[in-house]
Amino acid sequence: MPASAVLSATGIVKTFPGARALDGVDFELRRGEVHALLGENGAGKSTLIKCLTGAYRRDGGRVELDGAPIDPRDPLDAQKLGIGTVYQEVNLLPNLSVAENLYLGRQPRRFGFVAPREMNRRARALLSAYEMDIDVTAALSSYSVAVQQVIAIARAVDLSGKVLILDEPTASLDAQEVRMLFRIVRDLQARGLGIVFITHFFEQVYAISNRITVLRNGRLVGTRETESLPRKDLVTMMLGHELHAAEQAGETKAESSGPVRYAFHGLGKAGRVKPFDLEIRQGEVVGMAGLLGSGRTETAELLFGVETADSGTAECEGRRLSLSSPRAAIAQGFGFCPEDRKVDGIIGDLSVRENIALALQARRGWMRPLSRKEQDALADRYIKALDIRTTDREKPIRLLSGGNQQKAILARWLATNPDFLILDEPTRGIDVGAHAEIIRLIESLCAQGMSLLVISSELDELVAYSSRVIVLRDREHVAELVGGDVSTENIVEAIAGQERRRAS
Amino acid sequence: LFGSAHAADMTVGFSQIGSESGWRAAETTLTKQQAEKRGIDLKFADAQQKQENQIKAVRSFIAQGVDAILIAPVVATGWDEVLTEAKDAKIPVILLDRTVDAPKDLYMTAVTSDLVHEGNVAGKWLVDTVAGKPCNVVELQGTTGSSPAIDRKKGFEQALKGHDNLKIVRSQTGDFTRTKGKEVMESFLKAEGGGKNICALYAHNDDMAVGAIQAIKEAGLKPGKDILVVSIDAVPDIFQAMAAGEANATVELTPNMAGPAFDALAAYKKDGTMPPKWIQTESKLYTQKDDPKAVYEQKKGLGY
Amino acid sequence: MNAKTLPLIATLVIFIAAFAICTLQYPTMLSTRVIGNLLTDNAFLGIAAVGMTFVILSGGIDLSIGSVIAFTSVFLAVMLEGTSIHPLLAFVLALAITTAFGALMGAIIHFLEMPPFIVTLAGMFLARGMAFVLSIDSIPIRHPFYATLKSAYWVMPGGGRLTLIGGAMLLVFLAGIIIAQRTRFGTNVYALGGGAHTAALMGVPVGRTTIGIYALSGFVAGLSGIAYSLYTSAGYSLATVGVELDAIAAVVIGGTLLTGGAGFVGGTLIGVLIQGLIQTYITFDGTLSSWWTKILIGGLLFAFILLQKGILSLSSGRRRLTMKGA
Amino acid sequence: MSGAKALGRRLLPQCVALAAILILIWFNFPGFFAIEMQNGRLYGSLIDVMNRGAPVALLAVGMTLVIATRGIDLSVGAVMAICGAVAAASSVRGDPLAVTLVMSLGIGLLCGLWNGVLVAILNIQPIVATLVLMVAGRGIAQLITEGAILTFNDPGLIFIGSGSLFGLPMPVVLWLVFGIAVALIIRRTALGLLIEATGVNRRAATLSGIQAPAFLIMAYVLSGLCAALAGLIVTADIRGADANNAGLWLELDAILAVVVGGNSLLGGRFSIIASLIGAMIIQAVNTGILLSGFPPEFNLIIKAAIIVLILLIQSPRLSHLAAFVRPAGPAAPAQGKSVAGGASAGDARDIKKLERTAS
Ligand SMILES: Nc1ncnc2c1ncn2[C@@H]1O[C@H](COP(=O)(O)OP(=O)(O)OP(=O)(O)O)[C@@H](O)[C@H]1O
Ligand SMILES: Nc1ncnc2c1ncn2[C@@H]1O[C@H](COP(=O)(O)OP(=O)(O)OP(=O)(O)O)[C@@H](O)[C@H]1O
Ligand SMILES: [Mg+2]
Ligand SMILES: [Mg+2]
Repeated sequence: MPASAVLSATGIVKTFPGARALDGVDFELRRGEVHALLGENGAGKSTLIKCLTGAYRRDGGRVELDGAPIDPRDPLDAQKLGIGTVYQEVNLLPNLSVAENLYLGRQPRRFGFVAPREMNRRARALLSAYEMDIDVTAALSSYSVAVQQVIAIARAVDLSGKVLILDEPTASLDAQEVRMLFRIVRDLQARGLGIVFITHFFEQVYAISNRITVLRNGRLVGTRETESLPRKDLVTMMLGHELHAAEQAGETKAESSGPVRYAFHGLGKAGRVKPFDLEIRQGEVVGMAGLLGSGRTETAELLFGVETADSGTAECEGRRLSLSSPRAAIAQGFGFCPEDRKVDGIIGDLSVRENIALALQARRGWMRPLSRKEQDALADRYIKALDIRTTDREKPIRLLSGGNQQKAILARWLATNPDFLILDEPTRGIDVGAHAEIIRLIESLCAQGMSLLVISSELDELVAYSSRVIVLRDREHVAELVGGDVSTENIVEAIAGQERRRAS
Repeated sequence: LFGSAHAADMTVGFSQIGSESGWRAAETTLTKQQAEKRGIDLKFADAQQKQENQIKAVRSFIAQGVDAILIAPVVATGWDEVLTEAKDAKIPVILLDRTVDAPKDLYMTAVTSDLVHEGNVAGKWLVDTVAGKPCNVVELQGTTGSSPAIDRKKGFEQALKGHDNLKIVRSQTGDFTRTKGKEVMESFLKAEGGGKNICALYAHNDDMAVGAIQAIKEAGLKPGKDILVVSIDAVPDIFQAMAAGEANATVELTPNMAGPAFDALAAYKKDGTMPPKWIQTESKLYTQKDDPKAVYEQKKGLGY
Repeated sequence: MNAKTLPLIATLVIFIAAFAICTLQYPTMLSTRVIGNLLTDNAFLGIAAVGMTFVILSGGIDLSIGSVIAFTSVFLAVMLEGTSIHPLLAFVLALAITTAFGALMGAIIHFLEMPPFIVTLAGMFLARGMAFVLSIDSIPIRHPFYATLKSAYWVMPGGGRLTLIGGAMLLVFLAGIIIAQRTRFGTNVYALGGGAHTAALMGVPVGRTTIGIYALSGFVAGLSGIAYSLYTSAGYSLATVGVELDAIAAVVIGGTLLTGGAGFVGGTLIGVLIQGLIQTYITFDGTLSSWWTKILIGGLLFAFILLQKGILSLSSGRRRLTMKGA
Repeated sequence: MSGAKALGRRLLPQCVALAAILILIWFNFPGFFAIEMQNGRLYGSLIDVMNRGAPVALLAVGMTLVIATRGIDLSVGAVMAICGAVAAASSVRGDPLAVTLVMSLGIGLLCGLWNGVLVAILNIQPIVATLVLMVAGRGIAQLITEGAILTFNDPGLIFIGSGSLFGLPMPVVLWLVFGIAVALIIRRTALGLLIEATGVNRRAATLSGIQAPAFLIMAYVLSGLCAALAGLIVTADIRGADANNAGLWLELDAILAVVVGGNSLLGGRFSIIASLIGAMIIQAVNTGILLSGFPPEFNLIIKAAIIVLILLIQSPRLSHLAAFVRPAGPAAPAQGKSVAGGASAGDARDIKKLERTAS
């Protein structure tokens, strides 16, 4: 029914040098619907919305808004047309204040000059709808990724007169924030906006969307009503085949019987993480759960020497370890896959091959270069093993889709063959197929004797592979669930604690 | 804090252009020596080749209430205002080395050589030396836009006027430096048939000439014979070249400008004698005949 | 208190402390005369540094300003001595040229995606080259209007003068502060400095802003050229060599990050004054040789940067502690 | 092999630009390519270009590495002056040549170390950090020479400036050997990769276990060493240390050479060979201007115009446009009724936008 279509695209083509990212894709968004856009990593979802909003110029095809053809030349054009967008990586300006980010380009003015007080007032009002009471004059960079994500959403929602596009908005949000986001989305939906929603979380797809469009390798697979599309069929649509054995939750859970390999006593840093004790056994997966800002990333950074602890000791099989820098930690066989891949992970201009070889090369030192052949072999092995979608291994990594970048960084650490690997949100932005892939990988890694510490906001996932789960609240390790106690309910309970208080 | 050993009865501010050449360094050294000899407390300010810094320095001298100010102006224009301020503060100003484009009542006197005249002397020497034979001259200019470059070019061209046997075939800037003098000379030699078409080189200062001499030698020619070399300044190194027969003539620009200036100042302080508005220093021509070796020995300790 | 204003405050504290130390050594330094000189003598640098601040805030750099100042002064001198047009008209013409010149560089930077460093380096060669072509001689400006403008000063108590150009510099700074803090253009400049790609995705008109920034810098350099020509009553094609580096140093000492996105126009004023102070101190001392002057300027520059870093890291340490308490 | 082919493709624009400039000069000055043997050394304008370009070429080697780390070194000109002065002073004092060389190069290393420490350890922004030495360095050099030109007669030292080896002037031999050696070392070890990683994303590089400060310092130290060599050459060339003018503004030429060589000022990917060609392009322009016989007032305008032209030719934007005119490869916009005519140009632009801002 074209009458109710607010945004429709037909035959969208987008070619990058060496790769056709979109090949004649049709897409229709109706008024008052939540339309999920799904597909594997690198299927072309982000590229499609960038073409719709003018961030990329499309090579072919037609876009109509309310029946009239449009051709936004840049995101500003799209904004003016009433299309608000949250792009995949948080795309806000770290140096500007929260309020300035929210009102960039449309600051309230008095006598022709920006009125900061009015702007800040409005910003506070806007954010209060998201239950966020923060200092809007502080620089955006002083907030965590999650807070930034909420701000980005708030901005896009405020901008969207007709269409709201959300590219993986929930990747760094926890359950509570997701619920809040959904409440807002339903609100907008009721007001007749069309909403495009990209995610890799199936629960969320089924919780909120009305229709689903699936892309695969830059081609349209089809559009279905959500109700009439069982999960299994959806997976098949996305992957092009059925997903085997992926759902089998961790019955293979490693028995935490191996000897204690690493022991941390009273490790902590004033203002960051309260001192904590932690023991890691050989071949076990320790999960770490907590709300946003509860200090999980900080704990990981302490362990890896990114931040130096001001109290406590670290031991490996009785030996004292010095964790003064990442390099020192790596020398002890540590590895760390950071949460913010754009800032802490990828070396954007370097090729996929170089990114994968980097940590191994750094450990070997500059005098003992990996030969080109070794690097090629390494890259090829992991591109295959982790199914990294790239035209070739020499492509600059920044041109890869988000999920594929994540896999490449994982590959970087696997290549060093670490004894102890810390993964901070390893499955963020990764599609179902790869997700299953990575979980299987984690399991096989610890079967080979590697120890893992996995931080994740996906409790189900944690439950699936962790033999123990540490729960953090307010920068403090508050609980440790072992063996049979590891369950979603128990974790939620521990996180909530007695007073069900959120991070201030 | 720094009480001078001499009972300094006078404080004089000296705004120097900078230290862009050996000649300039010698001028600074001599000025300091002269001041010390007379028991004058000299406040020295180096302007790093910038007029604005010179103006700033003069203003601070006025603010400090010095007894007199010496300026070696980097450029002729733009001094009216600050000189007026000095005049209002009743501080006599003496210009060294170059004059300025300002009303004459704004400064007491100027101790300078005549830049145009220097070029003229060099030109005359060349005219006399070639004595009517046809001669292609190449010219190494000073820094484009600087007043010595403009005036020395003008004076030299004046001297050549009417002598059609002399022709300036190439003229490029060598920025007053040895390196550029050498580089530009190399290109002159290439451009003029390996140097066969060049009969004389005129350089706006000795440093460029010294560089050019090396270039000529490396091209397999004999400077001083195959190509005549005349330049200006009379720094020690050119006398060494002259002693070796590699340079022919130089026109002296004395670095001792402060001596006459201090003398004039002393006379004025004593009984109010006003010196003449222009104390011209001599532009002496040195040639092979003047025993360059001896001149070198005598000049070498002066901080060039 | 805002974390963003910290560098600014650090710089101010350092300036006041430095001035106090100088005054202790040379009591005459604390006079309105010295303060008036500080403003007048650094007026052209200060004015140009305002434009440089915007450029650097946006993550760019403008190496052409010294040459543009020289060009403007030569242009004015040639116009005023060679034709009979009124200085005000000449000012307008000069500003139009320099603004267009800046805009052109901005357009090249944006549309041809060339690095600002190189584009403005070429601009630097070009502007000075054009000045040479206009005249290699220095030309005095004797127009009576100049005399009128120069006699317009306010004698402060104590005999110091607040001259027209000194006042003009303060006005330009005021305007710069307002543009940076209170206009959408200003925020867009900061946005570009935070990341051009992100800014584009957020709907900042990158092209328009980039061209605007360099046009502004050109305009301000033109203004600075006018101030310089008033200052010296002359046009000289070799003037103000290397002023761009002084301006960059002033901007950085003023607490602006060269990577863009953080800093204040007001800080630049203090940066300029600090540089002026160093110069004044050296002349008051008057015992330094040419080389020691250079070494001392470099050393003091280093000391200021180090001090600033020290103050910043100290106070950020304290901030972290207070966060823990909260 | 593919590596060599990739290198060839990378260097193509620079080679084309160099050839174009040389041919342009040749039109103006027919004797330009003439080379003859004279006093056992090659002699001709082309040799002059290589000889006079030596300082900038050497500086460009170090500058390339510094720029690859996303830094910049403004102090190289001043370091040249210092090292030249040290060499001259030591030679005048009568030290043996080896001592002179070691002292001069050692001081260059120290200067680089100073810059490196400021940038890597004290985290001072590179432009300002090196500005300090740029300002003070010339003063230090003059302190050594006391403002005068310090002349010397040590034939060994002079040989470095105007001697010749295998018929080539010594400076040419030096920059060729040194430049190629550094390029080889960088590419045969992992240095290149690690430096590039540090330049693109220092934080991520540190998290991967790279000692970013060490590599930063190394880059500046190498730059100091290059400046010392360049300083030796210019000093030896005129048989005297001219503290005030040696290397004056040469830092800008060196940066220009790096950029003309197609390296990004934003750090990351670099090619030393390309920078060397860039240096030759710049020197060819300079020599061409000198040979042209134009009055010196026009020097700067000509130089500016040619630089803009070269960069325009290299501009990725224009080359993408060119690719559009002559469509080739798999990316050719074939089927589909293209909406916007210049779609492919826009496409190039998107990518460039991303490239420019990826940080
Ligand atoms: N600028 C670019 N240049 C070249 N190729 C690109 C560019 N941007 C994206 N691609 C390629 O286009 C394909 C689609 O990428 P896109 O970002 O749209 O994937 P996605 O569906 O959003 O994946 P994810 O779920 O991982 O975010 C990928 O193969 C990617 O490598
Ligand atoms: N809701 C919030 N309001 C204000 N500040 C917050 C909030 N959430 C997090 N922060 C800040 O973000 C910073 C980073 O927290 P951190 O990344 O350690 O949390 P985390 O447990 O790793 O959570 P996640 O990885 O899910 O973001 C903390 O310093 C905290 O002050
Ligand atoms: Mg995506
Ligand atoms: Mg985290």
